[in-house]
Order: sequence, then structure tokens, then C-alpha cells
Amino acid sequence: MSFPKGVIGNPVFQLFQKTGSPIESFGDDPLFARAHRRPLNADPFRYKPGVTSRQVKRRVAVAINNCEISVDISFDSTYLILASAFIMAVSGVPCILAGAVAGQRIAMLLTMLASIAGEYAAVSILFFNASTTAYSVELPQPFGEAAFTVDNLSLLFLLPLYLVVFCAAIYSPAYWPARKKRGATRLTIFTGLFAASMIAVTIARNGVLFLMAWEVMAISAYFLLTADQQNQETERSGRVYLIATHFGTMALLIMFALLCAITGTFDFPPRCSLALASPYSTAIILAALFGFGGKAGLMPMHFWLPGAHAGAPSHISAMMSGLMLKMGIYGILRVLTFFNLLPPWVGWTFLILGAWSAVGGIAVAAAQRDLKRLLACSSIENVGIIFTGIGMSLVGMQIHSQLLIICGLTGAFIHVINHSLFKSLLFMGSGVIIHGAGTREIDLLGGVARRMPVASALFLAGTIAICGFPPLNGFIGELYLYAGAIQDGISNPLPLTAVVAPLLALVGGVAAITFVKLYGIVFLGQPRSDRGAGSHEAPLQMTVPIMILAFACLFFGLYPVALVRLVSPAVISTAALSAETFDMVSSVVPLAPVMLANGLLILLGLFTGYLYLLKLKKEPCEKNSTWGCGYPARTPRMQYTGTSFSGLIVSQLGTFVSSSKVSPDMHGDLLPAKASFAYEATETVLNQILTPLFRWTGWGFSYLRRIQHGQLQVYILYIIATLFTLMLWRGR
Amino acid sequence: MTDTIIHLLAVIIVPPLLMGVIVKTKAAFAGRAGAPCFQLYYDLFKLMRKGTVFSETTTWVFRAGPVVTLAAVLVASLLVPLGRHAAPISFSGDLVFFVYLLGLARFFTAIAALDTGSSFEGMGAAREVTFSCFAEPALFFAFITLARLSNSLTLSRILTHVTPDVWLAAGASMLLLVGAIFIILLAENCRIPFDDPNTHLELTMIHEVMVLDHSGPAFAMILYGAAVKLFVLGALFVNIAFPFSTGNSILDWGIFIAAMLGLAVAIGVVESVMARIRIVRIPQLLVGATILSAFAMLLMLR
Amino acid sequence: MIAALILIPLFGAFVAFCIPDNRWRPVVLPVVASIHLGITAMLLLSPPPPSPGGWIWLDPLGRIVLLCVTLIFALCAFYAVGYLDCRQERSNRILCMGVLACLAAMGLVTVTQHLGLLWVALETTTVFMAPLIYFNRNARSIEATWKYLLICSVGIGLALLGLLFLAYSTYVAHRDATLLLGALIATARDLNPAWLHAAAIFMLVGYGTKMGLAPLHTWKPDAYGEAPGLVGALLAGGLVSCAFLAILRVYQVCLASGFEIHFFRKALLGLGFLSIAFAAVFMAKQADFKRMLAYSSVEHVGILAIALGLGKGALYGALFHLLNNALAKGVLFLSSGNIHRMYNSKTTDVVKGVLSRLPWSGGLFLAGFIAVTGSPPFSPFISEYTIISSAFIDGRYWIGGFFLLFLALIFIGMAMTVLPMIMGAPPEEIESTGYHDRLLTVGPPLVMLCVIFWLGIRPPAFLVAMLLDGAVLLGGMP
Amino acid sequence: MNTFADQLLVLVMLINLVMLGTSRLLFSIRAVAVQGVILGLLPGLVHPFSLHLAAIMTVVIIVKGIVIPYFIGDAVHKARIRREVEPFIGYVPTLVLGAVFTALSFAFAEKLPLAPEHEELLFVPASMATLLTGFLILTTRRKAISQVIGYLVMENGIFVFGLLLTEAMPAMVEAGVLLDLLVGIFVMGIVINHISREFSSIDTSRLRALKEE
Repeated sequence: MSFPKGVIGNPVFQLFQKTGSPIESFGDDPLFARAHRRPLNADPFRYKPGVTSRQVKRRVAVAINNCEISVDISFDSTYLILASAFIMAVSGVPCILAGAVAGQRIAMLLTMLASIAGEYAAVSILFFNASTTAYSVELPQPFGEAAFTVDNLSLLFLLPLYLVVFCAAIYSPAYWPARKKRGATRLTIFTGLFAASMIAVTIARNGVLFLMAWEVMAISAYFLLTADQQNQETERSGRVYLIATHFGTMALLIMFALLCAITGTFDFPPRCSLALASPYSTAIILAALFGFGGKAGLMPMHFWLPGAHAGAPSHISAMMSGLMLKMGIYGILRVLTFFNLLPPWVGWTFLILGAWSAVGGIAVAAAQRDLKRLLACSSIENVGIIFTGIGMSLVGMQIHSQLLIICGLTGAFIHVINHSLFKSLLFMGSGVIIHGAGTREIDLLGGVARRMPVASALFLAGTIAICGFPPLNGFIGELYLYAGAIQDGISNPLPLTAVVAPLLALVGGVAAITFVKLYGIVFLGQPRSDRGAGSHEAPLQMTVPIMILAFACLFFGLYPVALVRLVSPAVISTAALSAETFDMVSSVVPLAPVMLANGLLILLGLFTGYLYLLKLKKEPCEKNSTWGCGYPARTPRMQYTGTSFSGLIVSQLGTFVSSSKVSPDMHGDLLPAKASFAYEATETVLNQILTPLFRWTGWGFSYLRRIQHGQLQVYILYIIATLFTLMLWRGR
Repeated sequence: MTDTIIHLLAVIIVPPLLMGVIVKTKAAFAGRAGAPCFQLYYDLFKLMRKGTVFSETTTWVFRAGPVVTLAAVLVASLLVPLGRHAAPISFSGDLVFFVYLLGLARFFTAIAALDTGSSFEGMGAAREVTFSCFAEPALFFAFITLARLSNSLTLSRILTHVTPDVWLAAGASMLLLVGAIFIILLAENCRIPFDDPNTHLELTMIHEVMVLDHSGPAFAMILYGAAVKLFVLGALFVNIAFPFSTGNSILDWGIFIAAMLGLAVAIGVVESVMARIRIVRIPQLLVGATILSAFAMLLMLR
Repeated sequence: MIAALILIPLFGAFVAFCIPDNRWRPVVLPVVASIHLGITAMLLLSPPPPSPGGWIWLDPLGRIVLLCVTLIFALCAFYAVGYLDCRQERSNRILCMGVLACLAAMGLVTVTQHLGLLWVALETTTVFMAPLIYFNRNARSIEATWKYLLICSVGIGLALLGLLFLAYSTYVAHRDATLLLGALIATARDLNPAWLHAAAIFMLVGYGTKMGLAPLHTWKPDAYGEAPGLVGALLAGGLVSCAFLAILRVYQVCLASGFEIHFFRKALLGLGFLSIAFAAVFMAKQADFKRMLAYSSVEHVGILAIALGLGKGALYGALFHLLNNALAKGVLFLSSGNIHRMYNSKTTDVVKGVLSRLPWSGGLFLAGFIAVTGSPPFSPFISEYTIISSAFIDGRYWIGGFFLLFLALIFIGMAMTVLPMIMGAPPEEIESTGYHDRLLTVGPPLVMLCVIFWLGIRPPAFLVAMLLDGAVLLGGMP
Repeated sequence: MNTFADQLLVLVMLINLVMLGTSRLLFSIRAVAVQGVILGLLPGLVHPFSLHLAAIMTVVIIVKGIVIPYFIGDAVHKARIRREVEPFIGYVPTLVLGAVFTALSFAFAEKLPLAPEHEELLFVPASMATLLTGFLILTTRRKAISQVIGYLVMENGIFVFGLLLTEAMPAMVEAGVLLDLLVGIFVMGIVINHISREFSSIDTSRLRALKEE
């Protein structure tokens, strides 16, 4: 992988060269601009057969001289983004050199710094039209040169990325202190690599470069999520993850090879440059759907996701769920933009898979007993919603409905940002719970809010946001999707897309169940075990990042205009529309009244609350135990549990998730032994399809393995047989 | 402006009356005199003056629950047109906002119930959120149908668009729609056949059981919120089922209030003649409502 | 200079024979290896012209293989010092001598242009490797040695017959039997098709046995499994490369003939696919991690064969992959040797939680696994993807597709063995074997890993040029 | 001259069949030795005399006729076994197979055009038949010694063909081939010694510990 390797004056900087237009700021000085442009375009490092090492050396010297003039490059936004990726990538190095404890601190500072720089660059491109440039980097031989470019679609994914990485960086040393826990070095090194590779994924403009970044991302995620390596369960889910992601990458390998077969180069084709009729376009789209969809956690390729997110350290889960899944979405969007026209089935496939993931994901989430598994499954749901939005817009392109295109894409993109925010918030919040209470089992927790008031309030914000309730940000994205769906119901003769609205409502309803369960059982009531009772508030370093994210959720909820402003460039460029069309069509969802209504809601709530507080102050409040309906000997274990809370809905959604009883073993010596009993949520794809498939394959293989059965004489027979076969082959 | 003021007044004043009418109707069916129609007003005033008992297990969430619920329901009430009059707040897409506000209210009621740590209240919360998640798709199918009729995304437009002419043109569809919305109305407000709101005992297994531990002003807020919710959903129903308009603003308000009282009587009648169905049947009934409204939409496509 | 390449290791073997002290003898290895590396470097930077008779010439293909051999050997030599230090209970005289003699023979393989001489050198390596496999002196290792010796001897015998066929075909063509590559290529068009066909098949089977193409690979798991990790690395990195070079020579002749190449490519594709299929089947549920490495070697040999069979752009990938595979296998074998030392077992029911007990070796093994399965940023990714993409670009997507499918299956099999072994909690009851990671046993594989990392990001220009030249010799696009 | 060469080649093929039919190891070893000596004599019959040829002939006779049989005989002595018991396929079937393979080799030889001066010679069929006989012994016999003998027979088969080229091939290569063969057999002998010590038997069908299952 290649990352920007240094700053000005460093010879390694020569890996990069500007190929874009010079920056306007010094355009008024023609002399300088020319002096600047020529040498930089002079391509110092492109490999030419026959270039001897001495020649190369001279070229380097020339290039270094060029660098000394071109100081202003550091203000280029693309450069800043590349530099941020580089700093993140190497942020773990001090860990090796200076020891884990100091290294972790340094890495934190470096990552924070890089995130701020990157976010600054991203914002300045997005809001102030700062210039962007293409930097090219030389790839190993047959793949030529490749470019890093930032465009609107990249920015959409970069913006939340920097924010979440920033938060995770603050969070990390407190959550996984090198002083106390094993594996902090590994965690630090790979966290930086992970973040950097995701940045590289979003800005790479070449198939091979993309794949390299992609794999670095996937593999560093593996090392991150198995940080708790001695845990059997984590090891297993890590393995499932690695295998799943490898399969996905295989699909991507095919996809980029086929793209190369069409265009003749591994560089990304320009937007809308591929005709539908070009050979392999179906194969390309299917491979992309498999590869990227698998990474995004789209059903039915989601099976790796719950385990992987659950076992990872919490801030890693936050980054994986909030950011890495989005890379799958980014990838598929990027591939779709290559085509000037898409076959009709694409949109519907997206829509159906998205809807399936949304409903199935939240159904599985509702059944979970593990705090982080629940959040992970809910990520499947959210990815499903995003895919539904994309599918909606693709269908819109099919039927030439600008409204559907814009509502679908806007909704999906807003949800991309929103999900990054609130899912990261929730995962980091769950980390606070694990840190305080030491367990992820929902049914063992309870009453955490009394011991962690700050964390519980922040977590509540995330919960409300993810359910899509106003006045937080989750609502805005869904609003666009609903608007698109209902508008389709109004104007389309055969409004199939309209079904999205009731489906979203169902998903929202189950999400509400899931998160009421999560919040209510974990934070409220009384502790159900000693673990829950022993919890304590987390250090400030862990709560501050959550506060930042919660603030972002609130801000975007109350001021959705900002959110739309963030995604509109991406929507406009992805859908190939003009800004005017976007403004016109997107006004179907007027944001001002939404803001007004949200404000009213908050004011009314505050007002009522204020009156109520006054009243409470005035009147004496009595403390008593909860009404036990006449039963005097209540214990905390009698409280409603998470499993029973979601039992009703799980029994109704049996298609997606089934709850199997783990039967107790009652055999004792004389009397039945002490036994426990539990419900386990089983997943259809992993437990009922893949695992048996693997078992059968292994079984079949074990027959084939007799070929190698140890008898030397037979081995020699193989040689003769091969010889004869080859002899006869041509004879036929 | 006048309409807005009347709207606000109606929303604030009328809801408890509906509750009273329902109770009165049921009493009449049972052959009793029954509590006065304004009983809920008295109860609310009484509760407002009372002190509060808090469970030791509760946190600030328990206190916030009734407040947020009431605020959300009140804001929701501003989105629904009453009679033939546009709502004070109305914007394209407000129907989504409306549904999600009710969701927010439900969310806070449920977590407040869980905050007590009581298994009964937990059970009630589980049922409340589960059943409403079946009701919401039905509501959206209905909204799509209405939106298609009126070519609009605002509640005010799609609800006031329904006129007797529309009924004549798309009668079958409208009939299915009204049936579906009536079921939703009963389900969302936890009336018979879904729940028995009569007692505050644990026998009432859904809504009322959730609020067992609330007392004093908080309980008043909850009762009042429930009444407003009934009023709001009722208004939704009345707008579709009773789309008569005289053209005179004041007269329309009168018609509306009368229709609402009529609805209350109808609910009372239903509660008197039906028994509560078994819990396991409830999802089936709600899915039935979804199918009804989906059919309504299909019929509209022809 | 080229003579030194062969004579210095032989001299080293003699010195090793003379040194009586078991502790000091292994030091000869790094000394010789360093000199060898230095000579190689000089030879690579300024390749000498062909010898007058045309027998000796370090052509680009030979250079690539020589680079593989010398790199692997140099690192293994340093490793050997550390490794043999832990194995003081056993005389290492034969090991040191055998290894050095092999180095000499392998050097000869790379520099000779005479196919007969190449055969002799290759057969010599076969013979000298046998005592190395028997280093552990137990029933299992004797069995492995016996199987290795007999199967390879039979195979190499067939190759000899093929060679004789080839020589006879030249005799039939122009009354002057020759096995010099240059002459063969120049006159290949006149050769008799029937003789050439028979020769190609016999040599493919013969050298294929040595290289370990399925179903001729049967000696591999046994030999790799029972030999010390050090020998495994030399077998997988050095010997396989030499055998591959022999097949490349045959390929060159077939290519020059113009007619035989079509069959030869098909045969390579067939054997290659059979190899990766075998590897996929045998890697699943493989409990012995060293045998697993052997099957991985079968897999990569299959990849090389497929790449040759594909031709065109894949040739560059094949040559690059040769180097990458040698180094990646080196990482795996050397670190697996350390793990074996630590746990005194090579089955995964005992070996668990390596990363906790041996962070360096375990980490290296894991990284090697990632590299060898073709994940960036390591260079096997570059070479494998070159091969895969060229299959797709040529429109042979079924080949590419099945290739990837098998690779994926292999990945699963390997992951199911490697990951539980490296991760997880170490067994508590295991007795301490006194082994611990130290510079000499961890450094060499680490260097190998760094090299493939470096090659994966930025292969040096001279290497790229060399590989391109090699690909041109094989008929790839310039 | 050529007819004499052909008669010797037929003798080689007969020795093949003898080896397939016998169970006594020492007898087999002697047969291989005889075969080796014949191989040593053959070049003199088909090629004009030269110093190079004489040297090759001498070396072949020494290596194949004396040294290698001595090594193997020694190994047999040390392992204290006399005969091959229970081969995988019985002696009669192997003999029949051997005959079939000999016939096949003649068919195979038809397809390969020889140089004019070699046309009436039986080198190719004799070589293939010997090679296949070697394979047969390798795959059907259990004892390690028998397998070494099989390998030797196979090598002899290859050598038969090589004789056509003795003149054309450089001495260095021939010498290398012989040396390799010698060392190979030597190493095999050592390994057999170790096997018999380790397993107290040289029955290779017992060497089945290394397998997949």
C-alpha cells in the first residue's frame, strides 16, 4: 500500500505528483505558475524499461529541487487528506519505538491531529470549493500508475469518517489502556492503519490501488476485532469474518479484472462511460453487489457481522459499524456511477435486498441477548435502509422520476452520515457499559443509569436517533425516504416503490421495540446481577467522544439544512443532475417547518418539564418501592428480561430469526443436577445454511482425502497414470 | 387565525370529554347511570394537586416519560386538521412526522415503565411497542392511498381532500380504509377489543399496566396525553369517515365536535358489545388491518 | 565468477565436514550464504555474457531463480545457526554439508543452459536433500525420506527419458544431438512432433514430480511435514524454483517449436487446476500445520503452472510469483519450525494460542498466512492478481472464476487451521520446551516478510526489468 | 552387428520377464547386474569405436554390473531377507502384465520415427518395456529392496534408449547421470538400513504412518 510518504523536502514525497490543474491562488502570477507546473508534470518516477539506476538518481535530485519551490502544495486539500491518511497509518509506529503506554498517547494525539486536518480539508472542499488535485502513485509493475482524487462521493464518506476516528482516538486509551490490557500495541497500530486504509479506499481511483487499500482495511479490521484473542468466541467470529471478507474480495478481484477487460486499464472509468451493452456489465454489477454488499452487511451476506462487531473492542466496533460497512456502500455506488445506464433489475434487486436486510436485520437484532450483537444486527437494518434508498433512486432512474432519484439518494446519503454518528455513539456507549459493568449480556444488566447518569443520557440520545424519532437526526434521512415512497405512490401508475413506506414503518416499529428493550433493560430498573450492580461511571476520556457524537446528532436533528447541504453535492454528482434541479425537487421535503416543529416539540417539552419540576419542588415527594401488584417478596431477578421483552415480536417474525431453547442437562448423580436454561437466537444464514454446507463439504472432502493414503506403491501408480493420461490426451 | 385558536382550544379542552362520553355510553349499555361526562376533568384537577410517590428504583427517565409523551402528542395534535380546517402546522411530509411523534411518545412511555423495574410494567411496555409496530404499516398504507387521492404529502391536504364526492367515486376503497383506520384507532388507544382500559389493575394488560407507578401530576399528564391521542387519531378518522362540510367555518367546527362525540359513542358501543380478544390474536387483527388498507390502495390503482 | 557460485558452497561443505565442533559448524552456513549472496548480487547487476560453448549463461530466467535460491538460502542460513543451537543433541554435520551441496547444485541449475547438466544438477539436489529430511531420525521421518527419495527418483528418471527423447528428436532432425538450449530453440521448428511431444510429456511429468504438481505431489506433505522447518523452506523455496526453471526450459523449447506449446499449455493448465483442487481438498480440516504448508506449496505450484498455461500477461505474474511464493513460504516454514520447537507438536489440537506464547513467531506465521493467501500489501497479491486479471482480460473467465473459487476454498481451509492455532488461549498443561524467540530464529523470517512487503509496494526497477525480460523469453508481451 | 545388438535387446526384455517372475531377491539382483553388463556392451555394437565410447562402456559395466549390485546385495545381507513375500499382485498376473506392456511398447515405438541408421533396431521397444517393467516392480512389490531393484530396472530402460545417443551426448553428462544414479542407490541403501533398524522389517507397506484420513 502506498500512502503519502512525507512532507515537503522529503525525497519520498516524489511518490506523488500533481497531475491536476494548478491552484488558482497563484494564477495571477503566470511566471510562477508555469515554473510550478512544468516540472511537476514531468513525471519523475514512471518506470521505463532501460532506465538505469543512475538515471533514476538524477531524476530524484531534480524532483527534490522541484519540491523546494512548491511549498504551497501543503495547503491543497487533497494533499491534506493524503497527509492525514499517512499520519494515521504511521500513528502506531511510536508504539513499537516508545513502548505501548507512551505510544498509545502519541498515537491518540497524532490521529486526532490528522482527523482535524482531514476534516478541515473535507469541509473546505465541500463548503468553500477548495481546489482538489489528483495525486498519482506508482503501482507495482503490470498495474501502472494510479491516482488519488477526492470527489463529492468520497467526501460524503470522509466527513463522518474523520469525526468518528477523532472520537475513537480519544476513546481508545481510556477503554483499552496499555497499562492494564494486553494487545494495546496491536490495537493502536492497526487502528491507525484501519482508518488510513478507509481514507485510501474512498479516494483511490484505480482498481488495484483500491483493492490494496480495501484488503488492508479488511485485514486490519481482523486484527482489531480479535484484540481479545484469547477469547474462543472472538477467535471464531474473527475467523468467520476473515473468510467472509476474503470471499468478498474475490468477487472484487473478478469485478476489477472484468472492468479492466472492458476499458483496458485498471484506472476507474470516468462517470457514465460504460454502456450497459458492454460485455460483462451484468457480471460486474453482480460481483460488486456480492463483494461490496457482503462488506456492507447486506443480507444474506451479513452472517459475519454480528459476531465480528460484538467481539471487537467497542471503539473498533464503532469504527467498523459506523465506517467500514459504509465502505461497502461507497464501493457499490462508485461502481454504479461507471455505467451510463443500468438494467432494470438492478434497482429492484437493491430495493428487495435492502428491504430484506432492513426487516431481517432488525428482526435478528430484536432477538439478541448480547448488547453489542444487538447493535451489530441493527447495523444490518440500517444498511438495509440505505440500500433501499439507493434502490429507490435506481428505480427512479429507470422510470425517469427525478423525485424518486433525489429522495432516494438524499435519504440514503443522509442515513449514511447519520448511521455513522449514532451507531458509533451507541457502540462507544456500550463500551462504557462494558467498562463499568464488565458484561455484554443484556439480561444480566439493569439499573445502570443510576450509576452512570451521564452515559445513560448520551446513550438515550443515540437510541432515540437510531429509532428515527424527532427531534434527532435519524428522522431526517427517513423522512426523505418516506417522501420518495409516498410520492411514488401518488404519481406512479404502479407504485411498487411505495411499499417501502409501510416497510420502513414496520422496521421503525421493530427498531423501537429493540431499542426500548436495549435501553430499558440495560439502563433502567434494578441490577439483575452483581455485574450490573458493580458498574461505575466511565472516565471523561470515554464520555467526551460520546458527547461530541451526541451533540452532532442533536445538531443535525435540529438543523437538518446542514445535513442536506453535506449530502447534496454527492447526490448531484451521483445522479448527474444540476444543482437547480436538486433544490427544486428536494423542496418536496421542506426543512424549515420540520425545524419549526422540532423546535416546538423541544420547547413544549422543556416548558412542561419545567412546570413539572416546579410542581415537584413545591410538593413533598414520597419514596417507596415499586408497586409489586400485591406480591411482597419481589427480587430484581423478577424484572422483565430482554428476552421476554422481545419474545412477542420474535415469535411473530420467525422467518428471519428463530429462537431455540438451549436445553439443560439435568443429569446428576442421584438428584437432578443444577441446570440452566436459555434461549438462543439462531440466524438462518449462518446456522442453518452455511454451517451445514461446510460440514457436508468437509465430509465429502474427507472421502477424497483417502487419495493420499500412505501407500508408496499407489503413489507411483499415480505417476504412471498421469503419464499415460497425458500420452492419450492428444490421441483423442 | 381564528381557526388556529379554535384548533388549539379544541385540542386542549375536548379530549377528556371524549373519554367521559365513552364511559357514559358504556354505563348506559350496562344500565348504570355512570360517571359524569366530565369526570376526567375532575380527575385531572385532582391529580394535579396531589403529591407524588416515586419508586426507589426510578431515575430521571421515569420523570421525563410523561413530559415527553405529552409534548409529543400535543405537537402531533397540531398537525392534524380538525373538521375542514387546515392544521396550524402543516408541511409536505408532516404525516411521517406525525407517526414518528406518536412513536416518540410511545417510546418514552415504555422506557418510563421499564424504569420502575416492575415485571408487569415491563410486560405492558413490551406489548405496547409490539402491537403498535404492526399498526404503523397499516397507517402508512392508508396514508399512501389518501395521498394518491389528494396528490399531496401534507396531512391537512390529504384529510380535508376527502369529500362525499370522493366517497362516491371510490367508495369500496374508502370503506376498507375507514375500517382499517378504526382498527388502528382502537389498537393505538388500547381500547377493547385490544385492551381493557377500564381498570387500573394489572388485568389491563397493555397501556394501563405501563403507568401503574405513576402518580400525581405525572399521572395526570399521562391520562391527559392518552385523551389527546384518542382525540387526534379520532380526528383523523372523522376526517375520512365523516367528510361533510358546510362551507361555514364555525358551523364546520360544530359538525366536527359533534362527529367526534359520535365517534366516542361508537367506541363506547364497540366496547360494550365486544369482549377483549386474546393477546396472541392481536397481531393477527392488526395484520388484518394492514391488509385492508393495502387493499384499499390496490383498489385505488385501478 | 559463476564458477565461484558453485565452488564456494562445495568448499563450504568441505569445511563443514572438517569442523568437529557441533556448535561452531553451522556458522559456515551464513558465511557461505553471505558470499553467495554477494556474488549473486554482482552477477545480477552486471550479468556476464554466455560462455563460449553456450553451456553456461545466466539468462533472465536463471537470474530470477538464482535470486530466489540465494535469498532463501541466505536467510535460512542465518536461521540455521539459531535453530541448530536448539538442536545440539544431534550432529548437524550431514545437515550442514547437505544444505551446502544442495546450494551448489541449485546454483548449477540456474546458470546452465545445457538441459542435461541441468538434469544432473537437479538430480543431485534430490539426492542431497534426502538426508536433510531424515534429520529428526525417527520412524516418521525415515518413512518420509523413503517416499521422497523413491518418488522423486522415479520422477526425475522419467525426466531423463524425456530429455533423451528431446536429444533424439534433434538427432533425427539434423543428425546432431544437442541439449543446449540455444541450439534447441533455434532449431525447434524442425523437430519431429512425435518425439517432441513425448519428450514434453515425460519432462513435464518428471520435473512436475520434483516440483510437486498434483497428482505427482504425494511426497510433499510427508517430506515437508517431517523435515525441519529450515529444510522445508529450502525445499519449498529453492528446490521448487529449480524444478520450475526446468519446466520453463521445456516451455521455452515448446514455445520455439510453435506447435507443441498448445498442448503443453493445456497440460500445464490441467495439472495446475488439479493441484489447486487437491490443495483445496487436503487443506480442509488439516490438523498438521506443516502438512498444511506442504499442500499450500502444492497450491502455489499449481498457480505457477496455471499461469504458464495461460501465457501472455500471466507470465510476468508467474515469474514474480515464483519469488514471492518462495519468500512467503520461507516465512511460514521458518516460523512454523519455531512453533514446532516450542510446542513439541505440530498438530493443532495441541498448538493453540501461539500469539500469546510466541508473539513474534506467531505473528510472523499469521502474517505469512495472510501473504501466502494473496492479500495485499504483500507481493503475492500482486503476482496472483496479475495472473487472475490476465485470465479475465483474455476472456478466459471460466478459468479465472474456478481459479478464484479454489483459492477461496483453500483460504477457508487454511484459515480454519491457522487462526485457531495462532489465536485463542494457549494450553496450560503443556510442558516448557525451553525454546524462546530470539533474533536468529525470528530475524530471518522477519526479513523475508519485509522483503515481500517491499516487493508488494514497490518492486525495485531492476527486478521488474528482469522479470519482464524473463517474460519475454517465455513469449510474454514485452 | 545390428542383429547381434537386437538379440541382446531381446535378452534384456527376457530378463525383465524373469525379474517379474522371480521371488528371490538375490536372483533379481543378479539379473539386474546381467542387464547392466549388457547395457555396457551395447554401445560398442551400435556406434563406431572411440575413446569416449570405451570409457563410457567401462564405467557403465563397472557401475551397473558390479558396484550397484554389490550395494544392494549388501543391503539384502544386512536386512537378512531372501525373498519377496506376497506382492500386491501375484507373480503370474505381473508376468502377464509385463508381456502386455512389452507388446504395448512395440506399438508405442511404431509411432516414433527413428533415424535411418537405427530404424531396424529394437531400442525403443526394449527401452519402454524395461521402463514399464521397472514400474510394475515398483508398484507391485512390498519390500524396499524390491523397489530399489524396480527403480534400477526402470533406469536401465532409460539407459537403453540413451544408448542411441551415447555418441552424441557429452561425456560429462553421461558421467553425471551415472554418478547420480550411484549416489542415489547408495543413499537408498542407507535408508533401507535405517528402515530395517527402525521397523525391523523392510516391508514398505508398513510405511503408512504418513497419510490423510
